[in-house]
Amino acid sequence: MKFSVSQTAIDVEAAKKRVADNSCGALVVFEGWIRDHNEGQAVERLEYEVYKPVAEKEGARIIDEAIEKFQVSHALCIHREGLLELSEVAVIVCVSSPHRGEAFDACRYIIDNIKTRLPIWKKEHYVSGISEWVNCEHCAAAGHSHRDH
Amino acid sequence: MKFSVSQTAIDVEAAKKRVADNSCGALVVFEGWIRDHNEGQAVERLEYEVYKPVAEKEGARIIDEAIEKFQVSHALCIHREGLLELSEVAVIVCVSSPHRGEAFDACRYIIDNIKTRLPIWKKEHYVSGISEWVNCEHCAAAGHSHRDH
Amino acid sequence: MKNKVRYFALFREQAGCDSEIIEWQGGTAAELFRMMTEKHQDLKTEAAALVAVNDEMSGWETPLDDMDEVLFFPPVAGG
Amino acid sequence: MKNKVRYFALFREQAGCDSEIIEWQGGTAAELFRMMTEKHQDLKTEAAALVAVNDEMSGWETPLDDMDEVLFFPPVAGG
Repeated sequence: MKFSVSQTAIDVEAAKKRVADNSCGALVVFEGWIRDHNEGQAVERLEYEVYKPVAEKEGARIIDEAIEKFQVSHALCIHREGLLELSEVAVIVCVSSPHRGEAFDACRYIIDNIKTRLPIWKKEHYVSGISEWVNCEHCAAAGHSHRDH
Repeated sequence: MKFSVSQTAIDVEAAKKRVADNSCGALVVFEGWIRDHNEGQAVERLEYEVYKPVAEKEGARIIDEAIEKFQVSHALCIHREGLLELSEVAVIVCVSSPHRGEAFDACRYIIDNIKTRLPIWKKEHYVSGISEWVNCEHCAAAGHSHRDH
Repeated sequence: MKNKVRYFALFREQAGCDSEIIEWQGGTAAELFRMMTEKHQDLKTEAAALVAVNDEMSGWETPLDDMDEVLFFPPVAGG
Repeated sequence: MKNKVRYFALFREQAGCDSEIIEWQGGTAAELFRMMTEKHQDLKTEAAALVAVNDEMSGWETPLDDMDEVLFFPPVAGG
């Protein structure tokens, strides 16, 4: 599966092997890590809620779009769900292609769209004890001052 | 060392650990692999010649430029020298930062400049028995039809 | 007509339930959501909210059919 | 004046040697290279060639000093 949701730690090496190809000269990997702060608050851990039936379909669609648009050889994305601790990998995107320009463009296209189109929600648990649903990408799109993660 | 030259296989996991940071939400990794073909010729293996005294100095400079220009947290690059077999990792760039946009931009800046500014030369050994020094990046810069690798 | 409505993440907390069956005169997903914000005081319209119908992404202005399952997604934040 | 000249990769093969000591009237790196192409029939000017002096990247039009070590780099191809 080009896009999948995982309840356990993402095996980055296994993911890279799935896009390996002797005809490819370039691999670009994006890993999203759980940061220890957001919007000025100290983060303790994080929880992802994923609505899989739609996320899986739409995730596969995004990857097909990237392959078609940038003509890369292979691409995949794995997203975690459930409770994650600091510095865990929340999401990984791997793209391989003969040349590097397309691999960079496709990798960025995939992560940008994964973050804005899939039914995935992030609840941050702060050191202060408070927890909060996060939706910064959209604040950003609406012109607020939050930056992309 | 932010830029180093390695005579043995690059340990990608160890490289990633060196840029890991709890304050970073994004890791972008570029790996350059030895392709099985170039300019229509079947490649058997590849040889990198590196003039280290200048490559190391100029490589560190490129990484400092990227950190400064894109304000990323950590960046490094390791380049192989000597004889490499198909599908081996020839070069790796790792960049971590709080947000992903800068990490993508810095990673690309580094690999683009590593390929054009460092005294590193690639000799391809073809299945046909012929071997040849490769300089496609510059052909591309000069407007020829070769594409970036 | 009848529609099953499902709420996710923030919307689930605001509505105070996972899902419910609504009998109404019919209309678009936007109209149904507006009706639900009247029913559930805490449920708030969000510009970046998304809607899916029968597990396919859809548009707020698409008219719903009887028995469609309507999924209300608050602003997403993957990655 | 005297300069040590070093050749790399393709240039080393074309010049048929790693390095040599040149005694000449002095000038820029470009002038020295041109002189070397006359000495070594197979050594060819390359638009994308680079030059370093005493292990620092330099420019073709920078005047050389006596005893500078001049490194001629054919078009590079890292990565």
